[in-house]
Amino acid sequence: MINRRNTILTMIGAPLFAGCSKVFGNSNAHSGNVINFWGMGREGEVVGQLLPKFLIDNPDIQVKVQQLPWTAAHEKLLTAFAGNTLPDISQIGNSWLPEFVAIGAVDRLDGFLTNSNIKKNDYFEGIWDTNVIDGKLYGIPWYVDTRVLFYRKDTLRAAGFDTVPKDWDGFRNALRKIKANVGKDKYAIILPLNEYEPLFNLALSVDDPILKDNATLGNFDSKGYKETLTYYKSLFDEGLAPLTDASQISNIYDEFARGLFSFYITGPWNIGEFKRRLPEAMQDDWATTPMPIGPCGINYSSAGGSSLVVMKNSNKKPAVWKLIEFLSRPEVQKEFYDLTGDLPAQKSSWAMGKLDTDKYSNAFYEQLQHVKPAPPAPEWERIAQEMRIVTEQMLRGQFDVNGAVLEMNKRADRILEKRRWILKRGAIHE
Amino acid sequence: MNKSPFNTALAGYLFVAPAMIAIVVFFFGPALAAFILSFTDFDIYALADINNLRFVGLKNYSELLANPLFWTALKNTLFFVFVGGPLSMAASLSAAILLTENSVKLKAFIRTIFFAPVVTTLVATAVVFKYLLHTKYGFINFGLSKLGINPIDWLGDPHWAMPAIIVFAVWKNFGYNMVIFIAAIGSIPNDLYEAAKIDGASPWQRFLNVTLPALGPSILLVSIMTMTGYFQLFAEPYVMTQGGPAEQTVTVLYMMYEQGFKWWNLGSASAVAFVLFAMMLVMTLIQGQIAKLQGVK
Amino acid sequence: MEKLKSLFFNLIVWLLVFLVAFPLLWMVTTSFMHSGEAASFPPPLLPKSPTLNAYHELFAGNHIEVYFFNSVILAVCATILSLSFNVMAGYAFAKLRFKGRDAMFNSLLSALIIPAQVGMMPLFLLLKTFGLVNTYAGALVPWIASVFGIFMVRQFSQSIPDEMIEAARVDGANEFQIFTKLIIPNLTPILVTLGLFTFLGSWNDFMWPLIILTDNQSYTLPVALAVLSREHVQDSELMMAGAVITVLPVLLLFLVLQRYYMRGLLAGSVKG
Amino acid sequence: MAGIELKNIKKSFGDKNQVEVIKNIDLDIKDGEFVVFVGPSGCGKSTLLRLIAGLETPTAGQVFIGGKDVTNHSPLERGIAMVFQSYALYPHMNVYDNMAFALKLASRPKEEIDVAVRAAAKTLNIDHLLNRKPKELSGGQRQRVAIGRAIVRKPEVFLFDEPLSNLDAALRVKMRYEFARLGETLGKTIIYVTHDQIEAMTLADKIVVLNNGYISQYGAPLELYKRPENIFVAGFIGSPKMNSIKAKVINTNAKEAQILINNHSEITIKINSDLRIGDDVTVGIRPEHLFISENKGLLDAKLQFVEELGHAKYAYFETADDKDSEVKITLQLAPEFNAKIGKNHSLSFDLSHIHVFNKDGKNVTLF
Repeated sequence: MINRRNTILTMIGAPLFAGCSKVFGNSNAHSGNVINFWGMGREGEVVGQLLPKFLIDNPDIQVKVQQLPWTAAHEKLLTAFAGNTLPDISQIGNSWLPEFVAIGAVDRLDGFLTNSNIKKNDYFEGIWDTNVIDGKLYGIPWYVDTRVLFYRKDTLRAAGFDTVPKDWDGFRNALRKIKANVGKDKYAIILPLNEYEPLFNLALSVDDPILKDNATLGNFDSKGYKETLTYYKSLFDEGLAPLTDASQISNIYDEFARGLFSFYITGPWNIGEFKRRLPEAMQDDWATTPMPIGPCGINYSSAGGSSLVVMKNSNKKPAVWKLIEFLSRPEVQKEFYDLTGDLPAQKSSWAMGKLDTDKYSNAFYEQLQHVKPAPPAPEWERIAQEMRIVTEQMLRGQFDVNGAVLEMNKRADRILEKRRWILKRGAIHE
Repeated sequence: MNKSPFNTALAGYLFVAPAMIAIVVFFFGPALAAFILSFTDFDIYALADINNLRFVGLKNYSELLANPLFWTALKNTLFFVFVGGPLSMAASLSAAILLTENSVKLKAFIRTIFFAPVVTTLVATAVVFKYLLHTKYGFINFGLSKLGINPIDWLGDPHWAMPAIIVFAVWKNFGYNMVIFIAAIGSIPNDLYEAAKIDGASPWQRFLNVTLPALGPSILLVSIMTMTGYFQLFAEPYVMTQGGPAEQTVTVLYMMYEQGFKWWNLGSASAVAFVLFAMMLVMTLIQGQIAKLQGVK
Repeated sequence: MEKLKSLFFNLIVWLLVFLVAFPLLWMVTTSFMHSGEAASFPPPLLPKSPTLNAYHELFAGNHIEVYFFNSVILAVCATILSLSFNVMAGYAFAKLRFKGRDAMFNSLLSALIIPAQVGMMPLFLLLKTFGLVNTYAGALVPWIASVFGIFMVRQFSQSIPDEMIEAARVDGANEFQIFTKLIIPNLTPILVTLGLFTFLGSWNDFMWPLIILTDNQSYTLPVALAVLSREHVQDSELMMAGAVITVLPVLLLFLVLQRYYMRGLLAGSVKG
Repeated sequence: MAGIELKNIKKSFGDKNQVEVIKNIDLDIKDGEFVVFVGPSGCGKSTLLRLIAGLETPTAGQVFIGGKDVTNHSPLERGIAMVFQSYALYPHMNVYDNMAFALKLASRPKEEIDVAVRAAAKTLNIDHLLNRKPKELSGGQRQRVAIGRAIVRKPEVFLFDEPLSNLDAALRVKMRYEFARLGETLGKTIIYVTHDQIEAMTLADKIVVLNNGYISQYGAPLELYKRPENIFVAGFIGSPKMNSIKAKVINTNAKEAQILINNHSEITIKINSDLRIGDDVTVGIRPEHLFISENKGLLDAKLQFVEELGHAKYAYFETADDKDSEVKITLQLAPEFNAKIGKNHSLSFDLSHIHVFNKDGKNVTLF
C-alpha cells in the first residue's frame, strides 16, 4: 500500500519537477536567429502585422514580438537592463534615449547609416535630433509624436471664437469665456494631474531650458519656467481646469463628449480614438490645432515619439538593422500609420498618405516643425515625475510658485548629483 | 558505526541542510548585503559599470531624512498602521464576539463568508475596490448617497485616499484575526461567565471583566502581527492609486519599490528598507515590553 | 427581551455578511455585463443580459491563459519545494538530535522579525548573476524554504511520539525510511496545511513576481491584473472578469480545505 | 546464545554531558533469563534498556550481546526486539502491516512474512484484528500487537519498557500472568523494565534494582526480599514496606552487636562487618515479622489505623525512636485479632528476620 502511494507520488511529482527544472532557461535567450522585439502598447500589438513581407524576404530570420504596456514600459526596460534580459531591438520613447545611452544599453547606429535606405533629411529635424547624443546616433525615429490641442469647436464657437487664439493670453481668455458658458460643474480644459506632459509642453515655449549646465542642474527657478508655472497654475486657480487626474475620469472620451471639458493637450493616437469613440453626432464638432505661442514667440511642443534602438548585448545586429530598415520604408511607415494612427517619422510617408493636408493630422504636421527634445539627462524621467508631484502639491496649496520651483530645483539637483560626479570623472558611457 | 545515533545526527544535518542553505543564501545573505548596499550609491550607473559605485557612508540615510517624500511616506505608513491597524482589530474583535453569540445561527457559514476576503488575491480585490470606490459609478458612493452623503472622491482626494485604502484593508483582513479571537474566546472556560452571571454582572460587565482580560494575550499578539504587517503596505497603493493623489498613499515600502525597482537606486532603496525594518523592530520591541509589564507570557 | 436581542444580533450579522460578500458578488455579476454597462448611474447590480464577452476578451485579446498557466506552475512548484524543504527541516528540528540544533533553530526564529523586502535588492542582483531574472526559478526562490513552514512542521512533528520512531529504528528502518514511511504519512494533515498555505501564498504574491518577472509572457495573474488595470482603467467588466479568474481558484481551494487552513492559521498565531 | 554483558557502562546527557544518568554499571545476564530492571522513576532503568537496545550509545563502556561487542551497532544489528511503554504502534498502518514492517524492511519474501505474522497473531489471539488500525483497538489489544510485532522478528533478546503501565489494574494482573507464560514459551533472553516491584517479583528470574544510576542489587526475587543488601532494596522490595527504626550500637565484637532500640530495649544480632559502639544504625523488620506481645515487648506503640484487606490485616502504629522523632510501624495482624484504635500495645520482633543497616545503608546482618 505504501509502495503504491509512493509510485503515485512519483508519477505526479516527476513531471512537475521536470516542469520546475525547465524554468532555468531565460525566455529572452539570444538563441538561434530569433530577433526579440519589444514594442509598446498599440505598436507592440500591430507590429506583427507588418512583418510577413520582411519574413518572406529574410527566411533565415524570425521575429518574436513582445508587447509592453506603456505605463510600465520604462520600468520594464530598466528592469530588463538590470536583469540582463533586454531584447535585441526595442521601441523606445525618444525622451528615454539619453538614459539608455548613458547606462550603455543601446548601441550606436552611425556605422549602419552609410549606404542605407534611411535618409536623415527625410526626417523631421527636431525629432531626428532626439536620437543624437554627443553627436552620435543611437536610434532611428519610428513614429513621431508631439502634443497639440484637441478641442470642441462648438463650445469654442459658443464662446465667440472661430479659431483658437494663437498665444497664451488669448488662449486663456478663450478658456475663460468657455468656462463662463459651461457653468460650475464643467471646465474649459483638462490638465490631468498624473501627467507631466501638458506642463512640460508649455514650458518648452519659453527661452529658458528646464535643466542647465549640460543638464546637470535644475533650472526651474528661471524666469521662463516660473512664467510657465504661473500660467499653468492660473488655469486651475481660475477654475478653468479641474483638479483631478486621468484615472479618476473613467472615460475621457465620454466626458469630452458630455462637455466636461473642451480642450485637451494630447497626442496623435487620439485622432483615431476620437474618431472611434466619440458619438457620430459629435464628429464635426472637434478639431486639432497647434500649441499656443509662448513668451519666446514660438509655439514649441515636445519632440516625442518612439525610436527603434539596437541593444548593445544583441548578437544579431545586422539582422536587427535589416528589420529597422524594413520598418523605416516609407510604404511600411504608411501601413503602420494606417494600423495605429501613429504619425510617420518621414515626411515622404506623410505625403504618401496625404497626412500633411488631413484636417486632423495637419495640426501635427505644423507642430512638428517646432519641436524640442526633452533635456538630455538620463534622469529626466525621474525629474519629470518630481516636477509633476511638486506641481500637484502646489495646485493643492502646499507651495506657491516660488516655493514650488525651489522645491523642484532641489529635487532635480539631488537626482542629478550622480550625473555631475560621473561627468566630472569623464566616465560616462559611450 | 552506521545507522546508529551517530547517523541520527548526520540525518539531522542532511535534513536541515537544504532549507538552511536556502534561507542563508536567499534570505540572511541578501539581508546582510542590503545593509552594506545601503551605504553605497548603487544605482543604474553602477549596474552598467561597477566603477560608478561609491561608498557614501550615511548619505543615503541623511538624504532620506531630508527628503520630504520620505516623511510623507512615513506619515502615510504610520497613519495606516495606527489607524488602520486598530480599526482592523476592532472589526475582528466585534465580528468574533458576534460570532460567539449564542443567538446567532449558521455560524460556520458566516465565518466562512467573513474569512473569504482573507484568501482572495489582494491585487484582484484591490482592483474590485477601485471600481467600488469610483466617485461617480461606484457602489460605495451610491450607498452613501442613499444615506444623504455627498459623493466622496475616494481615490482622487488626498484626504480620502488613505482612508479608502484602510476601508479596503479592513474588509480584506479582519477575518484573519477574527478566527484567532474566536478560538481565544472559545477557550475561555464557561464557568467564568456563569460565575460572573451569578455575581450579577451584566453582559457588558461580563465582556469587560471576563472576555477582555482573557483575550489580553491574543490581542497583544494579534496587534504585533497586524501592525508589523501593516507597515508593509504596498500592493494596495500600487494598484489603487499609484501612490497618488498628491503622494498621499506613498508608503515606505512603496517608496522602496520605486527607488529600487523603478529607478534602480538600489543603495537608497536599501536604506529605506532598513529604516522600515528598524521601525518594525521598535514596534515589536515596544509591544513585547508592554507584554512584559502586563505579565503576559 | 431575549428574543429581541437575538433578532438584533442576527440582523447585524446578516448586514455584515452582506457588506463583506458584496464586493465579491458584485465582481462576479459585473464580469457578465456588456462593455461599459457598469459605468452608469445608479450602478447596476445585475447584468441586463449576461454575456461572456469580458471573458472572451480576456482570453482572446489578453491571453490570460498564459498568466493563469504561469500562476499555476509557480504555485504548484512552490508548494512542492516548500513541502520537500520545510518538512524535512521541521521534522529534523523536532525529532533528530544533533549538535547546534537549538542554536540553528533560534537563529531561524530571529529571521521572523526581518521583513522579506529588506533583502530584495541584493537578491535581485544575486539572481541576476545566476541569470535567473525573469525565470520561474527566480520567482520561486523565496518559496524554497520558509521559517514559518519549518516552524509549523516542527510543532506538529513534536507530537509524534519518540517511541514510534525508536520502534522503527529497532525494526531496522534507517533515518530516511523512517522519514518517508512513518513521518510523512503521519504528518499528512499538516502537509496539506502547509501545501495550502504555500499555494495560496504563491498564487496571491505580488511584489516579488512584479520585480523578478520582467517579461509579460511570464507574468502571474496578480501582476498581469495590476498591469492590465492600469491600461484598461475604463473597462470595469473586463477587469472584473480578470479578478474573478484570479480569485476563484484560491477561493474554491480554500472552501474545500478550510479545516486545514484554519489549523495552520491558529498554529502560526500561537507563537507568532 | 544471547547473553548480555554490560561493562563499565556510563551515560550522560546534555550538551556538556552534565547530566549523569548511568554511573558505571557492570551486569551479566545469562542466555534465556527473564531479567527485570526495577527502580524508582529517574533511576536510569529505561536508559539502561535503551543502551542495550542501541537507541542510545554509552558515554563510556561496552555492551556485549551473545558475546559480541555491539556498543556501536544499530538496533537492527543487535538482534533485539523491543516493546515500548506506549506500544508505539504505527498509527497509519493496520495491525498486519505493523507486525510485518520490520520484515518488509528486511526485504523478506512475502510468503515468509505472511506466515510469520499470522503465526504470531495466532499465538497472541489477535488474528481477527489484523485489518484494524491501532486506534480501533483496546489497550490490551494494542499491547498484544506490540508484542506480536516483536515476536515476528524472532529476535534473540526481547526488551520490554514498562509494557503494563498503560493498562488498568485488572488487565495488568492478567497480562502479568501472560508475560510470565510468554517468557517460558519464548525461551529467549528477556529484559523487562518496570517501576512496580510486584511485577518484578512475579515475573523475574532475576531482578536488577537500580537506584540513582547504580545497581543496588542483582539477584533472584526471593533473595532480594530476604536478604536485601542495602536499605534501599529493603525498602523498595516488599509491600507494605519494611519498617525501619533508628537505633544505636551499644556493644559490639567481631561477630555480634548489641543494639539499643527505643532507649530501652536491647537486642543482639550477628553481624558480618564492623560496627562501632555509638554508631547510628537502622533496624529493619518486615510487617509480617512483627507481632503484638502480651508481655512487655521491644517497643511500645499506639495503634493508629487498621487496614482490612480480607486476606490480610495491617495495623499502623506510631511510636518514637531514641531521638524522640515519630516512627510509623506497620504490622501484619492475625486475622482474628480484634484491634482497638488508640490503644497502646507492646510490639515484639521475630529476631531471626531482623536486618540491621549501618549508617551507609549497608546490610550488616549475618544470615
